[in-house]
Amino acid sequence: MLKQIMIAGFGGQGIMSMGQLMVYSGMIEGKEVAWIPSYGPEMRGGTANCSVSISDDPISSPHVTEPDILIAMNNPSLDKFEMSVKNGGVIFINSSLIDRKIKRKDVKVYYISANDKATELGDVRVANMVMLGALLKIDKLVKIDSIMESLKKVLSKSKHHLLPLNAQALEIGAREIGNN
Amino acid sequence: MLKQIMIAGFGGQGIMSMGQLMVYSGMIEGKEVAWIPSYGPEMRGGTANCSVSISDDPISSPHVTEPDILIAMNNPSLDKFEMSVKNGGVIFINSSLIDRKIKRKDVKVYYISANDKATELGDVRVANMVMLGALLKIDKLVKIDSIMESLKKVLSKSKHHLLPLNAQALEIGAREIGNN
Amino acid sequence: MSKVRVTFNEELCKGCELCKNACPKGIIEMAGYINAMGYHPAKLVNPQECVGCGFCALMCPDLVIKIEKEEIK
Amino acid sequence: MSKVRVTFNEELCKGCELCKNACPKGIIEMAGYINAMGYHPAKLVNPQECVGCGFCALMCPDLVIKIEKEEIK
Amino acid sequence: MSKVLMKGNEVIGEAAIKAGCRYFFGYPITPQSELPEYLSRRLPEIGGVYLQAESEVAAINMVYGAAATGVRVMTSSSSPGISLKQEGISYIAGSELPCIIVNIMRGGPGLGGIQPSQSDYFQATRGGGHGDYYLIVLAPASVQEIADLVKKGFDLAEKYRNPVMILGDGMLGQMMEPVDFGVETSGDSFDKSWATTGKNGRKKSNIVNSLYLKPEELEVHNRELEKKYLEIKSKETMAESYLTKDAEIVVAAYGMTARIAKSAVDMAREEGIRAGVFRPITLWPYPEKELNAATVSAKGVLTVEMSLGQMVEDVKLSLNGRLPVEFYGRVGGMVPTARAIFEEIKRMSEKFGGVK
Amino acid sequence: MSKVLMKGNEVIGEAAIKAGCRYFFGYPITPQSELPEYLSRRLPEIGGVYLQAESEVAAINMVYGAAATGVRVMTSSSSPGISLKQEGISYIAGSELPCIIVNIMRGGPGLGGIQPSQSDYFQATRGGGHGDYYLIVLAPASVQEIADLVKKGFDLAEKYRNPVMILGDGMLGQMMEPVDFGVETSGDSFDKSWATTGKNGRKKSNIVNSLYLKPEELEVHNRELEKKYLEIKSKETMAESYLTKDAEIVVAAYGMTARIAKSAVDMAREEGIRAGVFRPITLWPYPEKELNAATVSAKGVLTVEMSLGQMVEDVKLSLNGRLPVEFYGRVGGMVPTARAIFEEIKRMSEKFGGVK
Amino acid sequence: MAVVFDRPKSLTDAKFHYCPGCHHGIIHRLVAEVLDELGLQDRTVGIAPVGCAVFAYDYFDVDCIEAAHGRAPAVATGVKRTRPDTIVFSYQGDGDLASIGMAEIVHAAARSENITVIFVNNAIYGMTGGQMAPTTLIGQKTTTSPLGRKSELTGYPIKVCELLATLPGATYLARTSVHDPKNVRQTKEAIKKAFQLQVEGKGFSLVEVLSACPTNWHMKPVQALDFIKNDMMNYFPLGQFKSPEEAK
Amino acid sequence: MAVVFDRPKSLTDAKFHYCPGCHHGIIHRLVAEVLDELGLQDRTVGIAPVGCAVFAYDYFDVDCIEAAHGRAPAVATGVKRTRPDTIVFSYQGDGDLASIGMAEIVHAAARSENITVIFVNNAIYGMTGGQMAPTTLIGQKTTTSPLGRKSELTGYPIKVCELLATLPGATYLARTSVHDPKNVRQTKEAIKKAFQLQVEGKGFSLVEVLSACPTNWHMKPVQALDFIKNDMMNYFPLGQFKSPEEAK
Ligand SMILES: Cc1ncc(C[n+]2csc(CCOP(=O)(O)OP(=O)(O)O)c2C)c(N)n1
Ligand SMILES: Cc1ncc(C[n+]2csc(CCOP(=O)(O)OP(=O)(O)O)c2C)c(N)n1
Ligand code: SF4
Ligand code: SF4
Ligand code: SF4
Ligand code: SF4
Ligand code: SF4
Ligand code: SF4
Ligand SMILES: [Mg+2]
Ligand SMILES: [Mg+2]
Repeated sequence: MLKQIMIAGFGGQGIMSMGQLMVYSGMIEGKEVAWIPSYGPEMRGGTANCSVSISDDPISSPHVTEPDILIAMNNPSLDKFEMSVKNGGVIFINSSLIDRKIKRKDVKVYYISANDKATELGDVRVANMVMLGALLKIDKLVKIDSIMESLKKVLSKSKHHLLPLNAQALEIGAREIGNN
Repeated sequence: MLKQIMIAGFGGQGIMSMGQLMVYSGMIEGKEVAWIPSYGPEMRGGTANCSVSISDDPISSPHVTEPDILIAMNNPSLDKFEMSVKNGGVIFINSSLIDRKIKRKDVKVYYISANDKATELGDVRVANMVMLGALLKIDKLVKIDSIMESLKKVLSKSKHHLLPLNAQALEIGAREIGNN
Repeated sequence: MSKVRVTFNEELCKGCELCKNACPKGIIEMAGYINAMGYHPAKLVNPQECVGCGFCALMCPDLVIKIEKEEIK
Repeated sequence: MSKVRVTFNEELCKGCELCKNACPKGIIEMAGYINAMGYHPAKLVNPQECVGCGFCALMCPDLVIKIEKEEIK
Repeated sequence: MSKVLMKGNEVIGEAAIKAGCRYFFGYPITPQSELPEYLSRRLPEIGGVYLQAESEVAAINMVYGAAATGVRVMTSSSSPGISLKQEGISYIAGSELPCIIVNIMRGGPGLGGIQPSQSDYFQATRGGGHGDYYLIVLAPASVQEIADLVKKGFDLAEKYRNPVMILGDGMLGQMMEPVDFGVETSGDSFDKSWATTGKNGRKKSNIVNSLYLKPEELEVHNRELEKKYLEIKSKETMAESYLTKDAEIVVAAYGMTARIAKSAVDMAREEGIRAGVFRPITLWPYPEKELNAATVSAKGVLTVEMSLGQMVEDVKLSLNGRLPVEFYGRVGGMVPTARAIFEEIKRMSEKFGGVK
Repeated sequence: MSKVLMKGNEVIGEAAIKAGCRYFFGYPITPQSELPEYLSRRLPEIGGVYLQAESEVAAINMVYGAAATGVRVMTSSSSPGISLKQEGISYIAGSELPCIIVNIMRGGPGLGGIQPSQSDYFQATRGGGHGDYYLIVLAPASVQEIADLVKKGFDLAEKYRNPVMILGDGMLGQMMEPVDFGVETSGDSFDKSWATTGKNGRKKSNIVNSLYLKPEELEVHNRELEKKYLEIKSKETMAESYLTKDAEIVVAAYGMTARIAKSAVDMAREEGIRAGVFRPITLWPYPEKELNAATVSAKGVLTVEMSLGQMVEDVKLSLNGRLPVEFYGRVGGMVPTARAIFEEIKRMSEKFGGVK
Repeated sequence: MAVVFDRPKSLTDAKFHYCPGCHHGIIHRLVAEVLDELGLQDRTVGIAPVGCAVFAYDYFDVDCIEAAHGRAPAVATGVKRTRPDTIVFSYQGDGDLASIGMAEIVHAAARSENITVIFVNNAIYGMTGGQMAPTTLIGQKTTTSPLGRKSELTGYPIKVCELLATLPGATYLARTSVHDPKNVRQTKEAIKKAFQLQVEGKGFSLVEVLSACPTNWHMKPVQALDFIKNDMMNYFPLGQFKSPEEAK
Repeated sequence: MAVVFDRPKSLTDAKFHYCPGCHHGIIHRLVAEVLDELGLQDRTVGIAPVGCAVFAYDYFDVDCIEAAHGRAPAVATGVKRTRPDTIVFSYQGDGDLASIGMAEIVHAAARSENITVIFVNNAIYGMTGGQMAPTTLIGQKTTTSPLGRKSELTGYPIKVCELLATLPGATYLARTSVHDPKNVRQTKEAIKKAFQLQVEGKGFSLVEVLSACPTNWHMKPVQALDFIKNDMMNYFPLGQFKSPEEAK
């Protein structure tokens, strides 16, 4: 089955690496994967998004316009992509930065205060991992183990001390689902 | 009627201006005219030719490949163009520089020792006018008067003293036809 | 010393700290909050100490700073 | 003075007269006839006066000139 | 005005002047150097500017700057030089500026040769530069037509705010024929309120630009260009048909080649072969309707070019399979002879023609 | 070798290395800068040379010089930069040198935008430069295919001594997918006796040149090029057909657009519409036969491009009026959605399709 | 209270898109102030480059033309030659001017085009993400000189003012910096002199401004000031390299 | 008898196509003599320009590449970077090098490409029939400056050696002339030094040779020598502008 995920937020929120970790993990698990970044027209700062496709079969189009899952890390992202999610899809909302509820009724939604949780963990930069943890709790797209393995490959040796922090963030994210 | 003339020789023999004088004259007489130069592949020196079309009606193609008349001012020109002349056409040969007779039997030919005659007149550079005189004796393409009028326009004022010399050369050329 | 007023258009500020770095009186600080662009804007902490040198404005790349002076008759 | 022979490959000559102009002995002249390219080629008029300076050859753009010298044992 | 005898290249220059063009930026290249040389004499006489740029790249960008100020401006070159101008041409098209670009084609590819050719047809009509744009491409076949089309070219350029290319071959550029320049004109009647000449009290500044970072905006811009191109396509095609009414074999050719084709058709007619010539004058937009009209009685179309076969694609696209299309071409500076074209006509007439 | 996850742009670089390419000359431009950046790290590690040229013009001429010495060499750019290379490309083609030129297309014309586009199709396939020449144009649709085609591209370039263009869009260049580079190769098996590396005892000097001042000689050269192009046309076309066997509506698209078209076709099939995708992999030579084979059961062809309609001409030329050809395009960096294409398919199927 | 410092009127209201601490903003302001002070806004045509300053046409409230990468001097020539009464300036980065546009700047100077060039030298390609520029310092790390620029491979940085100073046509050439208030003032003076000379018809003027790109230098903006002062100014000395007093 | 002067073996037997008295022939010969004397013929790759010397590939008996107009330094770079053991020289005219090819020559010098450039400055576009070059003297009549070059319109002639001398990468720069035997000898020495430095891996070398174009100067060849001596040398002083002793 093909699953397509749209991840969107500010530049600097780790949008791109969240997507890359997912496809990396998918690949480790022998799945077909694709990742496409898209930077806003602003050259500096501004918004960014990436789309992820994970599938058991070869992927026709990796260009995601009707995602199964949306991870919205900030307000403009939700505004931009809310309506594009497939009927019956799932939206994960970073409620630390997004102050509104979604309008649609035909999708499932989870509100995760990712920034707050990450700050509690001592590093706001793992907010993306919190979201990822939440997502993987709901949809077993890839295994947490694969994510950790991917992280190990993606992070340079000198940053391996951050692995436990990331693991924690994933866990916290998963736990947050319970609060929804 | 359309008449097409090919004039060929060394660069420096006044090939181009001979052709230009003819089309200029034709234009004065209200005819349709065209002149196309062609320089050899050599950048410096080498051979040059131009083609002239004079007609009472609009000229379809001014690109002359089967001339009615050929003026060959040197050996390579004759070699190159002899066979292209139309069946029944005319060839004028500068016998001062061309040491052979033509091979074809189906064309009319006139041998004019243009360089010698011009040298006799005191300026080898009017050899082209000698040839032109000969040609116009045979084919009344344009009037001698038109040629002289054209010359007046083409030559800068400071060179108008050369007009009588040119007139003489035209005359001598015409006379040379008698010797053929 | 003439009376000066230095004002910051916080919404334009990108928090680069060039003004702060340039101020000879050390009276520019970065705010704790962030503006709409997500930056901590610069602000004056002790306006009365300002000598009106204009260094802050000269260095600001984003035209955040406006300086007014009391006209001396 | 060593014995020299200066020879001109006339068929290459373009009659530019640079050799003639350069010859300190003034012994290069242009021929009355023309070569296949239509130029009056340069030639030596008083070969015995040649000092073998090679100026003619140095200036010739068309490699017309060859210079040989008697080897001095 | 009466007729004068001039070279094609010089006529481009004089016709530009007669059309009110006072600015020329170029770089020398055979076989079109008579044009810049002519203008280097003429323009200063009438208060204009002739400037030899450091390169074709600089020249086209000077044209871009000059055109932005709303004046009539021209540049010219030959094949390799036109290749160098492609980025600039794309900018001019993208920014919707009017100007005339002359290409007097020579043999290619690479350094090639300096003899006449028509092998830049694709480059001229399909946009050798990047992005979706078209030049209006005019292909004169006589010195008189050069004069007419240069004038017309400036008007079209300003009417549509689109660069216009005059496409000729070296033979046309070097040829002398009588020419009548007609009345002088200028571009004064065209709206130039968009020109960047300083605000001079205007409230909003004028901006000449082709950058639209937001894809939504760039698409809007592209669609506007598309609309313009469609309008040009529907309104501005030009072509000449010669003896095509009853022709079984129609020769499609442009520029000088078309005139040679006429001679070939004359030969064919003498032998009783019903042949005609279709000569597109606008190469873009291609006169598709005119070609179809000129071939109603045709059994086959012979495309003749001084190339390995480029316009033949437009002929095929226009006919869309309705008629067999064959090709005859000479290249590298070789010019097809009327006789050779006649032989092709004869061959095709035997292959496709009806009983005589 | 096992699969690795990489960006398309970087894969171009690594695949070139795997194919034995050790030389790269380029100039930065979005959206392909990852490629030169990657090679600026990688090439020095393996004794190769990465050189940032002063411009695209210089870069292509460095490639010309490097290719003349018989090595595998590559350059890359995006639309405006490719326009600047046109003169150099024409020289390389005219001098018959092998090399790879990458164009990761962005929106145009002019400065345009930096988002994906396919609007340099004409430029790539019709020769944006002057003269009669063709590039072999390869259009990968996945990161894996990039790796395969870059390798294949070097071989084709050397086999035919002809420049090869890899044509992709910005999306393909930025996309990450797993890739397997396969075995390493090199160009050692190809004859390089023509290369200018110093005579080294050779009797005759080698000359790399595209100048033939005599038209007779240039024509011979052009005819030889023509022969080569005909051979490439007959032997080297590549295409993929997806569900075309029974398709009534065939979508013709290349590169990323073809993959989106596949999704659209999947949607159509779900609704019982017999649709398929024809994806040319070589854009020049255009897989004409393959297209005709893929459309035997078709009632109509829909061409989809990120342009105002360029490849659609090749589709029409290939079908020569046999089938109705329609066009759907998005431009300026906008990417057609599978749904929109699906709607077009549906519309066409209603218009042309048989009873379901 | 009288406003003694505020947005110059030759700038529009548009917010700069530049990164925090990017000096393009300072330099834009200085140019606009000069246009205000010399009263030139209404007759000025600006030529925007391809580089981070590509949107200069959105910021300067004067007629503007967006030039192709490196070709601004040619575009400026086209404008000035057809409209000699306009005041024409190009605004160019170091990649734009010293790399791809080298021929155009040299020839504009050689012809002594009566234009003013604002040359923003930040020793890097800002817009495209930090590749090496012809002015990148030896040892400086960029995305295409990942181990630092090596002179053996790519030579030494080009000193544009010194190079152009060999041309009689270059009327005024100055290199300045904006790393502190004093130098900002001097930069403004240089820019003012350049425009003044153009107004007087004196020919080609260029002001090279050493400028920070904190983003691609991977430095905090304040730290970037030190890089200018210690590293850039060491290789690129400030000063006037040509002035009309000595010219021709 | 021993041959003391004859055709160098690095030239083919082909007859030059140059006009009578054109100095290209002299300069070709000198380059060939140097290649002979340094024993480089077998490892040399020559880059021919677009200009009257376009057929250089027919005359030099070494491997040759015909470059696009002005791009010879880029082509030479491509060759040298891939085959560092070859000796690479470009042979370029003043239109080729100083006009359209300005960016390429400046950057090849800036990078200190280890190549040798023979720069034939005849103050005119020879091949295309005598148009103005960037080195055309003030007052000189050409087909595109029919009333003589005017500095107000087109600036002053560019002094290439002086311009390149501002670049640390330019190892050796010399301007010579071939208007008399003494200067012919000096030109040869300069060319020899340039190649020698390349052999030693010292980087970029260029010899600018003032050269006559009798045809487009509309002078007899002998008269053209005077034009070089009196007019050209007056504006373009001969000499060494950079040499490795002082470089870097
Ligand atoms: C012909 C062309 N080549 C390359 C590019 C890509 N490009 C855009 S900006 C830029 C360099 C910008 O650097 P610089 O001029 O130093 O300006 P900065 O961004 O540093 O201010 C490049 C290479 C382009 N747009 N067009
Ligand atoms: C791109 C391009 N532009 C222009 C030309 C035409 N062209 C050929 S040679 C030449 C100038 C030659 O002058 P120079 O370099 O001084 O050499 P010279 O003939 O004087 O030795 C020009 C402009 C060309 N072939 N290609
Ligand atoms: S005007 Fe001077 S003293 Fe006042 S805040 Fe600004 S920098 Fe500080
Ligand atoms: S210099 Fe300007 S932008 Fe930077 S912190 Fe100060 S006020 Fe804000
Ligand atoms: S070698 Fe000297 S003296 Fe002898 S002919 Fe030549 S120039 Fe005259
Ligand atoms: S220099 Fe050479 S070409 Fe000239 S006249 Fe003397 S021998 Fe002949
Ligand atoms: S990338 Fe550099 S030059 Fe560009 S806006 Fe940011 S700091 Fe300024
Ligand atoms: S035109 Fe000038 S440079 Fe060219 S061959 Fe003749 S004299 Fe020499
Ligand atoms: Mg920069
Ligand atoms: Mg020259």
